[in-house]
Amino acid sequence: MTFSYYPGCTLKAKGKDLETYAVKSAEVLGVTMEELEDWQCCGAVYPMAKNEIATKLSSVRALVAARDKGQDLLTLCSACHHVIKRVNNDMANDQNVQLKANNYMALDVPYTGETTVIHYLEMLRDRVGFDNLKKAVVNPLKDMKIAAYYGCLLLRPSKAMSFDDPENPTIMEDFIKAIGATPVVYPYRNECCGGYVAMENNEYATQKCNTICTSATEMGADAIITACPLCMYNLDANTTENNLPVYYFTQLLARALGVEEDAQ
Amino acid sequence: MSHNKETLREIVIETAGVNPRKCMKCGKCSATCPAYDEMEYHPHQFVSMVEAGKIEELMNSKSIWMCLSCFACVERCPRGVEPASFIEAARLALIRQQGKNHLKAEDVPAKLNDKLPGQAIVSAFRKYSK
Amino acid sequence: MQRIGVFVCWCGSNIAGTVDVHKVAEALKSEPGVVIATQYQYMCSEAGQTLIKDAIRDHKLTGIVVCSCSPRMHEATFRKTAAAAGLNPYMVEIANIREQCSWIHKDMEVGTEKAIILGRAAIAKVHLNAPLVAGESPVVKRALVIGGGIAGIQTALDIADAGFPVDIVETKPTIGGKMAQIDKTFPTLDCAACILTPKMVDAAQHDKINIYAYSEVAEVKGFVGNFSVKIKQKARMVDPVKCTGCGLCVEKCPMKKVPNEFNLGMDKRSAIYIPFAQAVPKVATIDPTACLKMKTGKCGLCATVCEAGAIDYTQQDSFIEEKYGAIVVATGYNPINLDQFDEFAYNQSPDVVTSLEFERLTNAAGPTAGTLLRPSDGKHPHTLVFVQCVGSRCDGAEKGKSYCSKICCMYTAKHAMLCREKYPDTEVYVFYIDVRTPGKNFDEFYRRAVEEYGVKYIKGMVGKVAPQADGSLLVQASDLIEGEQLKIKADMVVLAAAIEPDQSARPLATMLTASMDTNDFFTEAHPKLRPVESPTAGVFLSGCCQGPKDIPETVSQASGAAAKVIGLLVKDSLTCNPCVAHSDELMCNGCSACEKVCPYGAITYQDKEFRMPDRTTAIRRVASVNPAVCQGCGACTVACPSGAMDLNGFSNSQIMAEVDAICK
Amino acid sequence: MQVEKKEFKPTIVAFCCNWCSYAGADLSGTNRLNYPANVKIIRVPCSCRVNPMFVLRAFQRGADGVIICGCHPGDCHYTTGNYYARRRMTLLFSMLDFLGIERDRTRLEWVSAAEGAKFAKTMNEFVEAVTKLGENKRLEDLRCKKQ
Amino acid sequence: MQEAMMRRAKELLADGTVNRVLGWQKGEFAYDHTPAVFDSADQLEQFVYDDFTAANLSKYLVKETKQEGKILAFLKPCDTYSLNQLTKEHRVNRDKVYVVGIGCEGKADVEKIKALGIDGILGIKAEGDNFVVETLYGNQTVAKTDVLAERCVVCKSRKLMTYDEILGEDGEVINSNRFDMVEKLENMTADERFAFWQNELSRCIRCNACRNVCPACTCEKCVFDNVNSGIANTAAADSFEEKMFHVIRAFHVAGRCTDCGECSRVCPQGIPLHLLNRKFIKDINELYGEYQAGEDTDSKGPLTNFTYDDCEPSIVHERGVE
Repeated sequence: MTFSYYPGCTLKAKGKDLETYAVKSAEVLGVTMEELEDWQCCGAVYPMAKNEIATKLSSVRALVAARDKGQDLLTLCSACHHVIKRVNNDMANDQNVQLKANNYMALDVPYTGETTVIHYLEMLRDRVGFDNLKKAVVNPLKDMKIAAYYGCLLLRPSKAMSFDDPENPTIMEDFIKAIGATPVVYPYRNECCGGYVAMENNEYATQKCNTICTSATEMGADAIITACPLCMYNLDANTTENNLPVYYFTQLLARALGVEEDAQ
Repeated sequence: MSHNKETLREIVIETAGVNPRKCMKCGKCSATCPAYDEMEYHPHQFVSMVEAGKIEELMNSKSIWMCLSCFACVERCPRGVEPASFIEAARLALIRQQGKNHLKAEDVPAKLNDKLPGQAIVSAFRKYSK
Repeated sequence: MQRIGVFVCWCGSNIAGTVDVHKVAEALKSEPGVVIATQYQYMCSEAGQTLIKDAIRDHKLTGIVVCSCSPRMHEATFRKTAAAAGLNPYMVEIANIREQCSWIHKDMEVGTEKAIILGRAAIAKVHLNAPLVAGESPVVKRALVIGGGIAGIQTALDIADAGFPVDIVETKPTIGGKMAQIDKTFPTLDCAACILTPKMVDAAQHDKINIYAYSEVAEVKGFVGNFSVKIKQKARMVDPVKCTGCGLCVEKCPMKKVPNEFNLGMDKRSAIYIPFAQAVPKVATIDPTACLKMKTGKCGLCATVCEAGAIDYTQQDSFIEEKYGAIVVATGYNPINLDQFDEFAYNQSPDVVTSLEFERLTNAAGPTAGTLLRPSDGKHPHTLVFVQCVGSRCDGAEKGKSYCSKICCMYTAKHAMLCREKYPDTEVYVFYIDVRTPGKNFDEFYRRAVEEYGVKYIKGMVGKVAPQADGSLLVQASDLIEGEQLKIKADMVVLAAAIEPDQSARPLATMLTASMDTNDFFTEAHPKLRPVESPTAGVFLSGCCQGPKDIPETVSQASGAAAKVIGLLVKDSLTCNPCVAHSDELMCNGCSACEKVCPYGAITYQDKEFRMPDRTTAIRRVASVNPAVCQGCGACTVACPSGAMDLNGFSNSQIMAEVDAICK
Repeated sequence: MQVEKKEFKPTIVAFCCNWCSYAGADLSGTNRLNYPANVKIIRVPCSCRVNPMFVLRAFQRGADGVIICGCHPGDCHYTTGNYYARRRMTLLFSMLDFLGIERDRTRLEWVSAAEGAKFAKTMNEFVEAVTKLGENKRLEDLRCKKQ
Repeated sequence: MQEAMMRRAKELLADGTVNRVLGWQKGEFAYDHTPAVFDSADQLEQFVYDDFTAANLSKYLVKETKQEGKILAFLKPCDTYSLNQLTKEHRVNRDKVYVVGIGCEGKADVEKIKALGIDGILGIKAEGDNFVVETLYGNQTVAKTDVLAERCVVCKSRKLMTYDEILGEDGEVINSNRFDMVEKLENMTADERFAFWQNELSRCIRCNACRNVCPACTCEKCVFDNVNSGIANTAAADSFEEKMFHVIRAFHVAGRCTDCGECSRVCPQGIPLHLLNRKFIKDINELYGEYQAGEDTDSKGPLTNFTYDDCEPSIVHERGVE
């Protein structure tokens, strides 16, 4: 199984761990992640305005590159996944965006949203299969009670993301079960961590994260996992009550597959 | 550059790409909004104010910097109205003007810390500046 | 050549004021075929009609043209006049020289000229008229009611009381429908069972009513007055004649872990079951998906204990064929599935319930014997939050229903009020977008909930329900009046889920060729004037299958539908409108274009053998119109490229003759 | 030789459905609302009964304008007839336009039984528009090329 | 190709799959191949197929499928659209046809060849982008683009819509510019359009060839031949039919016409009749959504269908040029 892989800026810097564990684990699972050449930053937020084209072009470039390689485009960071997936929807459905982007980029073959954008978690669920993942686990994390933190970007808007039930998702819980741990369901797993507003207003993020971590703690969790470097930052650095250890889901994946050490 | 009230309203509606008249004023967006308490105008008011043409007020409100773009209002709106799209459109109507950037490059170093991921800086820039 | 008489009416001065009636009569006298043209002050009067009758006899007229007021006014009168004189009533044409001539033109010359042209057009048409005989089709004096809820029961009782036999087909093992699950009814707070169950018994004991419970309509053929219906009786594995409903089998059945659908899965029943104590028919049914004997072959306890020997594990589905003159659809509704609205945590907490579930939780025959207890821990709830419009009024969000479900405002007021009445220690919130209470004593009822019972109505919506570690539900909502975002710690949340037509409705509509709207509600023949009839003749609508309704409205419609059915069944035969389409088989291509545009399903096809001009025979597919079903709109005549399809009374050649006369 | 120019009075054929528009026409009479006498109404059960052949026939026989009136969409006595009529007439009118026939010679209007005033107004407008166009020559001439 | 088709036809006759073969045989000239039914291997020696073979055979199946036994029909992509439409309208019993779909790269228009001054035509062969025309005076090579039939130049599809087997290569649906001419007319003024059509239609001699060849015109009795229809051409006194024939014909096939182009191909006066049909197709596509008659055998045609929010006829005023 080979995918075109879009890492995104943060995964090459502060969010490096998210990637290293992912790549290592993928190897174990027989998945090859071919990093796109010359990818550009996706912009981290999806430009909602109907009249924004330029800010969508870096995503289109990545999508075209994957199409030209005949591969599905694998993402890892929630924000990149959100942006690229939604731009891809626009390229498939919004004639205005489609026309302008194609005109601007002057491609040999116009791009109309042919590429499948798939998140690492979706790849585990739909391509590898959680059952197969379970079989590959050598070090089941039996004693861990893990709260999955989805955040906003993977789930919403569900019409565009079609990732999971936006209000009652199960993919990360199923993942947690597959690596041998116990999932803890709590109501704030899909509520915002404070996002980029933390730049200006740390307290605001703190308030959000405290609610999240308190809820997870009360429900009996002893760790939180996430797929987003910004969520990681807020949950880790901006939480003041009921702090829980926060992991990238890929780190625990690597741990369960017995390659955590190798990745370092 | 300034537009008259009606033009501004049209620009915002066009930028948002959603129809404020679809709103049935149920208030579910405001019920759902995690930033509600930080806002002066709340998501449902964004919709009715856009419809009423009160764009200047929205542009001058701190609410536009408080929206987290978490899409909870978009997801849960029973009418497909997308209040977040109006908030974004009002914000753009402001920062697309000369010198109206909310976040300036020179302010950034002070906000950095060793854990802050690049994603936060890029996101904030995209949301707050043009 | 026709012998045509022309009769020009003065209508006092109404026509004669601006139309020179003498000149009109004179001019029309010279039209081909016209043997007499005359005028009279009031053609519709006794004397005027006598004049026409005499002329028909004296001049051996084969067709008449009356130049008078609108045919909408007196066409029927003059047709009767013609018939009385022995002329086929469809040999009468009216030239409308009052509403469409004398009343709109002031100039005598202009009016007269136009009246002459209109007269000519009518003469041209009558030349091509053919005597039409209204066909008759016999009426089978038996009605079928599909659905045994309150709508179906009421319709059946009314029809049966008028003396006509009625069959009720109900898919569930018992009749009663949703009303049987409801605790109390608004705005009077009568106990639903107290008013429903006597009706169920009446239906069961009525000598004109026959109930096919646990049955489905499998096939419908025929048309108004003469439907032929195949009914599938699903195998109960219990002989309904022998079963006494003693319930011993239910008691002894070892498989007691089946979710009880009557209580919406909130408790368990056994594999052999009687849905509820007042079930009609009170006969046990074996659930083959749960029964150990059916699944493993081992058990058979019920057969052992049944003294009546009613248990029969070998029973098969059986089919009954019956003829009916009329069919009433009363398939009812269901609350929608709430999977797409899990911000309300319906799938995440047992303490988030639908309103129908709440009915069961407050019903004495329900899973908690009528004491309001939280499903999760059986504790008494103190704070309850009701959320209205869950899945209703959604448009543009690709989920839910675009319509208002109509009944939720009132039942929510009822629930909230009863809650406060029975448990004064509770705090009850209702989140609403609008409170809609059009109905007798409805708004008063809602106000009572607020004013007397202290139910806290909050204008706003719930955005999220978060189940907490301590078992409570944190309800995050907006209060639009106060301009606040509220966080209420509740013990239970009750969702007023939108209602939708039962899933059996669509396939049934196909079988009946009855039309439906995009929401799968049956369409009425006319939204204002024929609200209990389907556009398909002989098919009537009762209850929520036509649109959301409360009980009083459902019962009114049920009785309305019954009255329409009775009106049909008292006739021995139906006189058909003879102005219907007919297909010239020699020209028909069998292409189905006409069938596709017919709103009544009046056109069918058959392969027929024809002698060809070259003396060979050929099998051809040709259309035929059922004159009892056709309403004469003519859509088919234009869809037909070969011109094989034509319309009696408005034929292609007749209309073109009128065109020619006008444009001459 | 100088011929005195006579005022042109177009011949107009109006097809009206029995249930709405014909009743609307009656109502405009009942209310004494004027419209030109050149309009002659042909009663049909439903607008869907109007065959494009009838329209063409009228033109061929010398009509200068043809108008079809039916129940408003959603109000058809036969529930769906006017929807078919709408498609058929749209295509027919478009074709006549394509052949170079003046657009204002054809019209379809929804007139309910209560809209007597609308009926009169529609007819007045239509007659005015057709009068402006003058005699209908083109359909007559379509196959006869002037030398 | 011809050999392969003949061989296959013989095989299918021999193994009893079919008892007749619908194909083409030589007409008076080398380029006018006429449809023919063959019922033996011997007869099949007369079978022809080359780049002049243009006739759409589907219409013949209306009659042929009423006969005993199954018939083999060689159908080009165009023809398969017609067959599907006829199947949908129950005019053809599809079960009684064995369709051998044949790939098509476009047919030559003999008039265009003649216009290049080529005479004494004996045959034709495609070679790459050219046709080699055999003549009494030797071979002549002409560019395909110069002599392709008009309908092939704007071919909408080379994909076979229905078949039991394929000889040659199946093609693809083409995003063609077939509406260009219609659009050009739409953009003319009404006067120009009128002049255009008057010029074209005045040449009509009412030979009925267009109707007789049209695979959508399969009425048991055409309204124009039916004395009771009120519009039949009974006497010269009634010029109605003369004037309106083409409009009514186009309307009768609207939503059913597959745009096979046979009407224009057979018109002895060279009237571009297909433009009338294509105008309806274009209108239908634009107003009611893309619809291609003959693409399937069960969808509802646009004129036997509607939506609640269809446009009003006044849209004619809003579009195009006055």
